Amino acid sequence: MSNSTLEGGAAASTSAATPASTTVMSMQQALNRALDEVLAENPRTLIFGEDCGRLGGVFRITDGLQAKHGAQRVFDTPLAESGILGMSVGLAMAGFHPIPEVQFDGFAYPAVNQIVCQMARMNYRSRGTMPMPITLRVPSFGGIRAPEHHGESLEALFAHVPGLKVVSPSNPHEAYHLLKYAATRPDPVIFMEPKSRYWQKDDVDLAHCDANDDGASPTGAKVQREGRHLTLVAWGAMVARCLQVAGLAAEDGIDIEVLDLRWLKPIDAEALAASVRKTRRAVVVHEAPLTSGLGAEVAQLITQSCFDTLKAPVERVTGFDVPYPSGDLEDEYIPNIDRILFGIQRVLEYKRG
Amino acid sequence: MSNSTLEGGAAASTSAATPASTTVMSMQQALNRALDEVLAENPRTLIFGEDCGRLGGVFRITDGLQAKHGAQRVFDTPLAESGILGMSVGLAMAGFHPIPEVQFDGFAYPAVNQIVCQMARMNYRSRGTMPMPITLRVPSFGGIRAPEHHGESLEALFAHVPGLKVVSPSNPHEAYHLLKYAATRPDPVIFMEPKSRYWQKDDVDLAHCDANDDGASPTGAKVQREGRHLTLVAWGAMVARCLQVAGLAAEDGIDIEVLDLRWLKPIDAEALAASVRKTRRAVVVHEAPLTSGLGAEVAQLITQSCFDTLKAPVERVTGFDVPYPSGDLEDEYIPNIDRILFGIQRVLEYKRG
Amino acid sequence: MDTLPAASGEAAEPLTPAQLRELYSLMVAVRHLDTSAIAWQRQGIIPGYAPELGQEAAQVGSGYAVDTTRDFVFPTYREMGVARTMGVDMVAYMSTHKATWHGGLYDPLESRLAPIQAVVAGSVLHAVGWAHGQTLSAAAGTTAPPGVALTYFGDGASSQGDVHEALNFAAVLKAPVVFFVQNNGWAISVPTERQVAGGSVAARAAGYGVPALQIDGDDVVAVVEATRRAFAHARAGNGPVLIEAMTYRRGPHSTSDDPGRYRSLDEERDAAGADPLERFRQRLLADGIADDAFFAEALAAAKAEEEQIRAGIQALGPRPGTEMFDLVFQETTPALQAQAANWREESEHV
Amino acid sequence: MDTLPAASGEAAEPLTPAQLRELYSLMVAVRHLDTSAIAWQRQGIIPGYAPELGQEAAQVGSGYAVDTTRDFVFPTYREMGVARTMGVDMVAYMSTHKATWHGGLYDPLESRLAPIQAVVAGSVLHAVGWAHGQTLSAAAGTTAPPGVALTYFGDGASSQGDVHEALNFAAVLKAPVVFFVQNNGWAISVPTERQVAGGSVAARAAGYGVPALQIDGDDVVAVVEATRRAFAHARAGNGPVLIEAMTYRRGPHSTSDDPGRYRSLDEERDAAGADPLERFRQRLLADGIADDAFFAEALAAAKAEEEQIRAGIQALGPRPGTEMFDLVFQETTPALQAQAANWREESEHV
Ligand SMILES: Cc1ncc(C[n+]2csc(CCOP(=O)(O)OP(=O)(O)O)c2C)c(N)n1
Ligand SMILES: Cc1ncc(C[n+]2csc(CCOP(=O)(O)OP(=O)(O)O)c2C)c(N)n1
Ligand SMILES: [Mg+2]
Ligand SMILES: [Mg+2]
Repeated sequence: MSNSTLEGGAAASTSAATPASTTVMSMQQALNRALDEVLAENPRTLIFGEDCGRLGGVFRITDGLQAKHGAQRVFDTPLAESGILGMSVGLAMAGFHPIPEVQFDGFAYPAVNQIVCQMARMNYRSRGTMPMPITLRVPSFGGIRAPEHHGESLEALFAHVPGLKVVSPSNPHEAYHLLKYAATRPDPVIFMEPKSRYWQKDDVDLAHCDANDDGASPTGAKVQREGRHLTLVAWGAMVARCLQVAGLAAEDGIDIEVLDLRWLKPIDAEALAASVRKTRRAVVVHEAPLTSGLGAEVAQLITQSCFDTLKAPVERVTGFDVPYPSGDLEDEYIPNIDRILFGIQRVLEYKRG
Repeated sequence: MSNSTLEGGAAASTSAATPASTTVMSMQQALNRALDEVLAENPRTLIFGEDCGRLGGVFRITDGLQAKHGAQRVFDTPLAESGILGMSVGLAMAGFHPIPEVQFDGFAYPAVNQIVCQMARMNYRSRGTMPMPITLRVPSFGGIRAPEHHGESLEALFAHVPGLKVVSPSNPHEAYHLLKYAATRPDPVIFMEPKSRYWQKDDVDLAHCDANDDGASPTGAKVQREGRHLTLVAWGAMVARCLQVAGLAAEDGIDIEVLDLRWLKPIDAEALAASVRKTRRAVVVHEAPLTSGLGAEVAQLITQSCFDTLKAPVERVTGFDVPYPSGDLEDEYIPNIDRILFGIQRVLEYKRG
Repeated sequence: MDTLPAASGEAAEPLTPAQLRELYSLMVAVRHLDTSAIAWQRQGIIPGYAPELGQEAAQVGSGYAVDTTRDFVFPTYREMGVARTMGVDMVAYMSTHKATWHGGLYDPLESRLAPIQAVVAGSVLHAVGWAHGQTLSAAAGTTAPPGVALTYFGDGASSQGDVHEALNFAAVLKAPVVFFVQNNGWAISVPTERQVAGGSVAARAAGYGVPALQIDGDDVVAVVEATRRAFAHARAGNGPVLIEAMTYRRGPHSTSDDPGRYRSLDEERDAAGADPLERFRQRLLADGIADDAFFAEALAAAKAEEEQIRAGIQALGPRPGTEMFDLVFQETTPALQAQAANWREESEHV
Repeated sequence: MDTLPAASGEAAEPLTPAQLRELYSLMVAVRHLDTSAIAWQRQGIIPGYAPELGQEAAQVGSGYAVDTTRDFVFPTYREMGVARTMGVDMVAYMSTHKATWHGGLYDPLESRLAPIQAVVAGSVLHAVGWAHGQTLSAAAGTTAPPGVALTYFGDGASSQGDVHEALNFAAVLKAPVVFFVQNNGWAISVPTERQVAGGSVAARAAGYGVPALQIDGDDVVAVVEATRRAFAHARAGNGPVLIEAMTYRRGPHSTSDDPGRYRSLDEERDAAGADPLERFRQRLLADGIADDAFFAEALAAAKAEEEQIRAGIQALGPRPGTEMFDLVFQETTPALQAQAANWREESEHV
């Protein structure tokens, strides 16, 4: 049996009869498998970063890949993130598809210049003659009592940068399909892995990315639980938490829809509109600080499309405008079940005037 | 006579009788004067960066300051932005108040690691024992047909970073007062100078930062033109453009309020609410790309506080989600008068259902 | 300084008289186009330009060593002379200074010249990545013999962390990269002695186990020879080489710069030394390789060429605004398409 | 390698027997606390730890040269031995590993130790800025004689661009900085030979005109002497010095690392060499400076100390959540106050 029930219910769209192609894996295993397959399928793909080779990465996402695919295709670099990204740009100019890793979210900052000014812009600058098929893996978000700079949420920064696409999986199934998809795109994709979910096991249907949707690409958002009273919008590790909240709310007769945004750029505005047109209430949840976070964009997209039917302003339940705190305080910082329930309550009880 | 009429009307709050302390200056002169005074008043202040010394900066903002205050206090650094910001952090740890410059917006990216992980966080990390009174000047935004990376808008990035404050002046008067204020704060402030406005002259009241408001600090937003029908929210170079638009709209009997946000972090949510509670319609204008731009935050703040009286969803008229283009296309990219008027029209004509 | 093993084979062969004359013609063409571009800016034909006056020997000499069938070049914003030497379409190249398109309109893949780069030190790491790609392809049997990456940067750029990371990556990976530093004495207003601690960028290479040459960058023959040696070394699988070409920025940093604020005309004259073009002319004359008729012919050709390029630049219209949207991605997005549609409606009125 | 002029004066004086015994006591205290911290992690007292097993000589020896009345030290995440040597409150120091507060609870100004730093190479530039501040203050007559900044980083960190920028800035500014590299052979799983091109971080210094020493980092006396020489040089206004202390990370990178995946026990034994603590013990014995009774006493003191620190750590409660908000700025903001109020209501229910 899968772990997903522990997290408050399986995804709505995968809750049908389990197909034969389904297997239980952790997200770490799903990502590792996706990379293994991508390496096998495309000889131009390369994996590199700090400790990605022999060690298999500090989270073991690249475990065994060097042994299997060779030290030319899976290798360690010196400890310099700008170097890793700058080198990725050069390899892409030479026709390769680099899949670099920065070891932790907070260590993407030294590479921001190469990411923003080079990787995101080379296709444009070169007028489409030098595409940048780079899949940048970033173990992201908090929740593991790690040292400073190991629990950051950079999606708002990345989503604001023209030329980047940004995606974050919420469970092993999404992780497998989204990474396989991202790593075959001709454009740069920032792949934000929720590190607190790496070891959670769940069903992965290797053959179908979306149930009842054979051969479709994992683009756009995905309803992970259907509901009628309110839409919770989340991504990464917050999806599982929102599913938990929805489970609890259901006990009180509140029927919550959980929309897994998946793609943080481009955002699936249609899916947001479709869900909230139905529920007429929305709360967006993220770990990143409130101000200028991606929740503002999501809220504004919803407001734009659903203004006339919205029953209350979209609520944001997010991290605070404070540096990500040390382990002892991280449960105070990351949106917890209580705070999400308070947000839901504010929306449900909103009265005009 | 001041130039401000060319830009569609003087600021509402400074349009009263001109006090004796008022003089006409360009923004470049106002900034230069503010720096000169700050250096004279506080011996712990230091100015440095690329070409800040003898040359006086590529925009001459630091012109003459080295000659006057000495090469110990106003000096050139080697060409490395991470170095400039990292050094600023160390100088602040030693009790100085650095006022570094990065030469252009796009060259702040190499310093993002030092800005986000160090400058913004040292006060927190050190539990308040090592304040970071650093005033980082960043010539910002587009509009001058400059080379690539010389026309970027980084406010959404900075405003999202806990521990930073962010401000942008819209005219010489604001430039003088906001810089003098920022450069006396004990916290890090990113000071975004609208380079397309450097050479525009206008009235500066050196003695009063806000009219009828003796001795007040230039915190919060400021109504630069009062109006009843709709609020235009802008900052930096877009304020002058919005004043122009308001002037044009007035000819059609549309009475537009122009709110100069000034502080992009913290945002003056009260001023937004007060203005839109009155006008019940809002358009936010910025040069930065749309997605995850600061306009989303502004729109969401307005929606939160004015949901029950808003007549239409807040509109955003912004740059597109494309890399800042070359000179020939920049008028297509930066919100122009037409596009702002279209945005206003959409709001005015909005019909529910 | 010269820590590179002596050259042998092709790389050691002296330049023929025809090649020497070709180098001169290239230098004249570059000089003429460069000084003309400043005039264009004054006349309002282009909004700005970064002249390379005085750096013709360094640029033509190094560009001359490139094999455009397999090598790849990573310029900054000041390598007009390199581009011209490599045979890049100069209208397409100059279009970046007309503010037509950031990076220029030439096809980088065809011309083997990466798009023009405004971030100081920005492309140095790209060269390392591209070069390591050649190593990987060669190992996989895809390409042989491998191409070499030639990356340019200035004395000022040498202060950037990316240069250090690039040198270290290249040396660890033994990547076929030639780091070509034009030490022209200035980074806008900051002279080398307050920029480059220790005084020499070439001296940095030893710390990475990378061979380096510090050369007279105003001697075009010396530049060709050094660059050929470096290419041969890198192509043979021996890893990167750094060349520091000592030269002088005789003009302003760019058309909006005013060098009078930070250096006097006397200082300029003393530090600049002899004009590299005139030096080369004297040498060709003395060696009997070219005569005044040849020089006159070269100048006339340069003038004709400049006129053509100017006409091309003047004829260049703005790019269609749709390119802003169409060239962001290989696979566009619904949000971007919506924005493009909105733009067409409001700005194109279609 | 030693390109630093010979020491004279105080810096050249040999260590007294009492000082040698003090160094030994410090090393034992550090060794015992370090190995205990790993045990604490296994017992669930702290969530993680980065041991410095094998680096005691490098850390104690360098920290011993610091004058805490005027110098300032910029650590990474692995300088527990430096902190202990400087007399930093070790409960406050260890609190960062208890996940109480990022950077630790000690007062950096009082202890002269900057907060613990997790960004590799992050604080190297801070040292340069702080040191340049000393130069400025000395010139202004505010402080004399000036303090020296001592900044630590690893072989892995040496690859970061910030280290290059720091060396260049320090050398251009002649800032009183001692760059102390602990080359412990590894950056997590990557050995020095695939990290540091050319093989030596000390060799990089020459490229900046910076004197450097490569020393046996496992010989505590050599480390003290080298660091004192470097301090004297910097303090005298001669600019920065780089010391590369060759040592070995005998343990895992951190308590969540598994070195068995990238090095064998045999390799470890061969490369690690003799244990620096045991080496020093033998030397003190051979020189008749200490005896077994002294060693036993030192160990007993270390054990007592560890027990106190452990008790302190176990007694350490979480910080009040309000500190999240209160310590962001010197001057708080309305938005932050509103968030704090919201947090109190929803999480504290007040
Ligand atoms: C990262 C970055 N910072 C700052 C600038 C602004 N800038 C443009 S050119 C220049 C000086 C460059 O000097 P150098 O590398 O010696 O090259 P040169 O201009 O002499 O050819 C500066 C500071 C830039 N383009 N990129
Ligand atoms: C900028 C940055 N990138 C990556 C990391 C992750 N990381 C932590 S320690 C480490 C290895 C550091 O090696 P070294 O500098 O030799 O120091 P040591 O751990 O050996 O003391 C890495 C990669 C980091 N902390 N900071
Ligand atoms: Mg130069
Ligand atoms: Mg190490």
